[in-house]
Amino acid sequence: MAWISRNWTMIGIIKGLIVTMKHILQVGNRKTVTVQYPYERMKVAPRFRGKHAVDEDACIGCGICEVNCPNSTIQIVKYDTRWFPEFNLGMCLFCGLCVDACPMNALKMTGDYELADYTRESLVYGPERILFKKEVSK
Amino acid sequence: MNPAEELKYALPNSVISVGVQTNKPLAVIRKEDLLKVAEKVKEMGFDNLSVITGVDRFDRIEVIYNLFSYKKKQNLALKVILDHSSPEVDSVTSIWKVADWLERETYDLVGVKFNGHPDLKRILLPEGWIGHPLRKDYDMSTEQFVTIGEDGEDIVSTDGSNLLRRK
Amino acid sequence: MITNAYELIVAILSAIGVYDMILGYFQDMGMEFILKVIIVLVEIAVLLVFVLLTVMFLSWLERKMFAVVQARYGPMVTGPRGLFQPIADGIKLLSKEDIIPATADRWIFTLAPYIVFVSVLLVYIPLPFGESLIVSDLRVGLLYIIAISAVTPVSILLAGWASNNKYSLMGAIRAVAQDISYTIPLAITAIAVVVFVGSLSTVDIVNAQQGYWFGIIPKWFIFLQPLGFILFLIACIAEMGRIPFDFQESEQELVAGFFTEYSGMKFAMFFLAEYAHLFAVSGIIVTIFLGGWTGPAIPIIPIQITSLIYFIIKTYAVIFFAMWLRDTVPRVRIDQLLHIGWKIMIPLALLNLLVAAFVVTAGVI
Amino acid sequence: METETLLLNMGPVHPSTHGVLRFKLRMDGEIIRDCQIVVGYLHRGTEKFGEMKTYLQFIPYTDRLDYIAAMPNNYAYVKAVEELAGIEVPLRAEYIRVLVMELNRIINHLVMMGSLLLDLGGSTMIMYGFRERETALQMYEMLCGARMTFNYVKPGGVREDLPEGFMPKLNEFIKDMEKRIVDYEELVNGNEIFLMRTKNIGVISAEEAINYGMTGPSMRGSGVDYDIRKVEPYSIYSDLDFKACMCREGDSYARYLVRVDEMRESLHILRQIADTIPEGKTVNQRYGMAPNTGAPSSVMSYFPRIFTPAEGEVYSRIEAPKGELGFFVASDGTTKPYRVKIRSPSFCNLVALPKMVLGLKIPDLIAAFGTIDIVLGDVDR
Repeated sequence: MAWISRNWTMIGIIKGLIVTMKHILQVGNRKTVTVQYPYERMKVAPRFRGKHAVDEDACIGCGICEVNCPNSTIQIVKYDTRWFPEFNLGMCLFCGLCVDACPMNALKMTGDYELADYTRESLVYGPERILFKKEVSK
Repeated sequence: MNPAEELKYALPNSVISVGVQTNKPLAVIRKEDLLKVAEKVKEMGFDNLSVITGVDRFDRIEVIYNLFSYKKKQNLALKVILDHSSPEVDSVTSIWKVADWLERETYDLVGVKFNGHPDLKRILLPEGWIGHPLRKDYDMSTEQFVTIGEDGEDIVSTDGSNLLRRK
Repeated sequence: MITNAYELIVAILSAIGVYDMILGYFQDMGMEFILKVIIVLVEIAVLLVFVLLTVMFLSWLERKMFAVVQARYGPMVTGPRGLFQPIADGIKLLSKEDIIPATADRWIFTLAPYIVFVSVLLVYIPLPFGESLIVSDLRVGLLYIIAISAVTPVSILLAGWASNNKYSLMGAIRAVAQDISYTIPLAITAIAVVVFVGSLSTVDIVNAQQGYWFGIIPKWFIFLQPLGFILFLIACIAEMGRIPFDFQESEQELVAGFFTEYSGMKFAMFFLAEYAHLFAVSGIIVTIFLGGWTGPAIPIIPIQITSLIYFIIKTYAVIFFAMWLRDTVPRVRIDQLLHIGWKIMIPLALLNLLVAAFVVTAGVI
Repeated sequence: METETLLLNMGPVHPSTHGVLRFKLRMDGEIIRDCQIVVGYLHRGTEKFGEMKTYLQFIPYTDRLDYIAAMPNNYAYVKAVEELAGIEVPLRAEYIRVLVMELNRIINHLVMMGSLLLDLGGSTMIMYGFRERETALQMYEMLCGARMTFNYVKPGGVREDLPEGFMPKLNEFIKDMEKRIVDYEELVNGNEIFLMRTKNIGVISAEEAINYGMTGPSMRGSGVDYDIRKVEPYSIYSDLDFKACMCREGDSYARYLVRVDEMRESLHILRQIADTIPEGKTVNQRYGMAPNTGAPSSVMSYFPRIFTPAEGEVYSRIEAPKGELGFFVASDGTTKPYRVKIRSPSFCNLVALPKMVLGLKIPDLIAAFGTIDIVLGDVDR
């Protein structure tokens, strides 16, 4: 209470009002920083840890990623004739330990982060949804 | 002379042995004398109780008190060894207020009973939870379901009968 | 001389040359009063549409300004720059389930939001939007406004009590305490103006502010009573329950205050009332201290239109200030608010009244 | 007049409890006569996870403790493991660790300032705080690919070296931040209403603060000159020039001021690191996990080693943004810790809250609670 009687000039509030007014008038480099999400997206960094991708040629299906996963996200399943990891992204921590562990450098994490889905089952990303073929440079 | 040895010198009967906890002096205390030792230690300047850890070692339960002195900038760890079947030790709430929650947490997760604690009940888990999760023999396979009752009390069941939407 | 909106409508109809015809038609039937009722209904409809449009625009403006201050976009999707967002919100609120808690007092719970809205709407009656643009020039206009404002806390108390929720009740009690303690400085400061004017009629107050001192400074009461203006502004913001004085709904303490339990259309009513109140109170500030609809006359354009424009510009300036303040400051505490009200505002308001009375009696102005 | 006290249940779902905390308040009108805190609604059994996962696998879980500032959690656990196993860390890695931790301290204090002001009703500050936080989070994204759950600090080093373009961005951030802090101070510090709300609210004396186990900025607001970075320097803090910020009053405003000052100090540290960061390896190859970016031919040199620290136990603590964050790790010589105990600053700081708010009003409870700065993920673990 004493504060009001001592600071009746309200200099602090006026200072604050000036700060907000600066933003209203956009003085200085105070641009809008948010983005209109569904219409424009922020660019993710190259190291971004999003949905996994498995190099079809390099993967040997050894299961080291499965062992290293802290949350039992990965299971090795048979696809066509070979064994590939299957990711249950509903349980994934996106920690990147599987990528670190892959001895063949076949695993990577893409910048795909929009993974929300309607059912838990559709969050299980089998080999058909994560395999990719590395483009061979000529 | 490190604080553990100092303590041994001051209370030779209460301190069973002196050692190190990696880089901090450690004194193993007789469990009956914990309160006495705690008072002595507080006198020695250890005014901050950092943490109380309960460790289940199958045949025994260890409770470790990590202390720090703001005045002397020294560390000290106290250890008491309790029976596995009925782990009971005196509460140090009267000496360090922070022990209130730390002891409740240890009671909750490890199952150590602190005698003289003003309000010894579960803190992180709901009242009525079966078992103490950080015991090594805790049954991990049994699912337990928690809901909140009419008066805000916790209701725990193992078969999901208390859930609104039955499993 | 046209004095209110009723006469203005009659004058417009006569100017087009249809009034006599319509009047004759109704006189033939012997039901002249029906015409009067119809005209009054038209007035009400115009006012209601105006209030609703204002509320929509204000809620958009508030969000947009909030966003600009905080370096965000605000509503952008519905309509150009999100201008139709309030309509979308309204449709959403209308289509929501109207929940009445099981333990609530059903009748009072349902009634309260409507009392709030109606009591706010009634404030618009003696509000001069422009030269002769007034629903009714009451001779006790200012008293009427203060009296009607005092109905709002009653309905808030009803809402808070009927919800049967501790947060609602606390919010309602706070709202009542706040409104009671701030209506007094509000009234006393307004009386200081009345001392100058010698009339409680809002039209008279505006007319007293026409003209200029030294040919430049408009004869607004803000220049005559700067202290009174500040006190009145603070009291009005408290009366409206906006930050820094928004205890009735202080979200971080009382969840949503007295309308915690409300949803759907009833919530929309509180929402409407809040912004309608904002405009009405800003209009009152403009009327009493900022010269109302007065302003330099522009040739050719009829005074009714220019005065309306002046009034709206001034009102939005006050609203802008209220929003700007809301963006900047945190909320004071309830007991601090009461302290400020009783121990600072009221003595200062009395002092202000004393000085005003002295000035008038001494005949300085 | 005889009055009845009102039992008010604040939370677990309430706008200003920062998550799922529950206050059981006994109110006399608006005055708090008794305050009980109920926690545990966010308990996830992190300590049990620690016993079930290997040393490396547990690091991602520490991210989820204090999710506002996860890097110190990573580091605190890794530091305990390193002390237990006696692992050396290359100098550059230490510099990077301190860099990311101090950046996280700034983020934490920005969020704290914002949420405090939001609790008090001023909603602009949080957006300003989040605007600057966004820049920092983007830097984290460049660095380790995640914005909040980093999993970046590893035993023996850090996961990846600084990416290209990180240092210029850091310098820009430091320069920008200095201007912005002035903005915040103008917006908040002198604001009379803010002063009315926080001065002499939630006062706790130095002795009580120590006895109640408060640590970090909350305790330094009471005038205890104690900062683990100073008292028990870890990593490279002994080489850096900074001071432990302190205020004597012990009220909410003091606790707030300490944090504003700490942001300045952190910026100062960041500037020193940006100037002096050495070149070299970022990981101890013997223990650490190098990023898997090499050609398949170099498989074995990048293969992660499994830890088997010798039997023993360690309690290691750091100065996290919220206070003393300690990890007790006991090893039994296998690949998994025998016991992991987390001494979280939020949990211990919360003990003192009922003491602070007795006799105050609900709005004061919120002001005091906001300045203690807790995160429920850290309290409930």
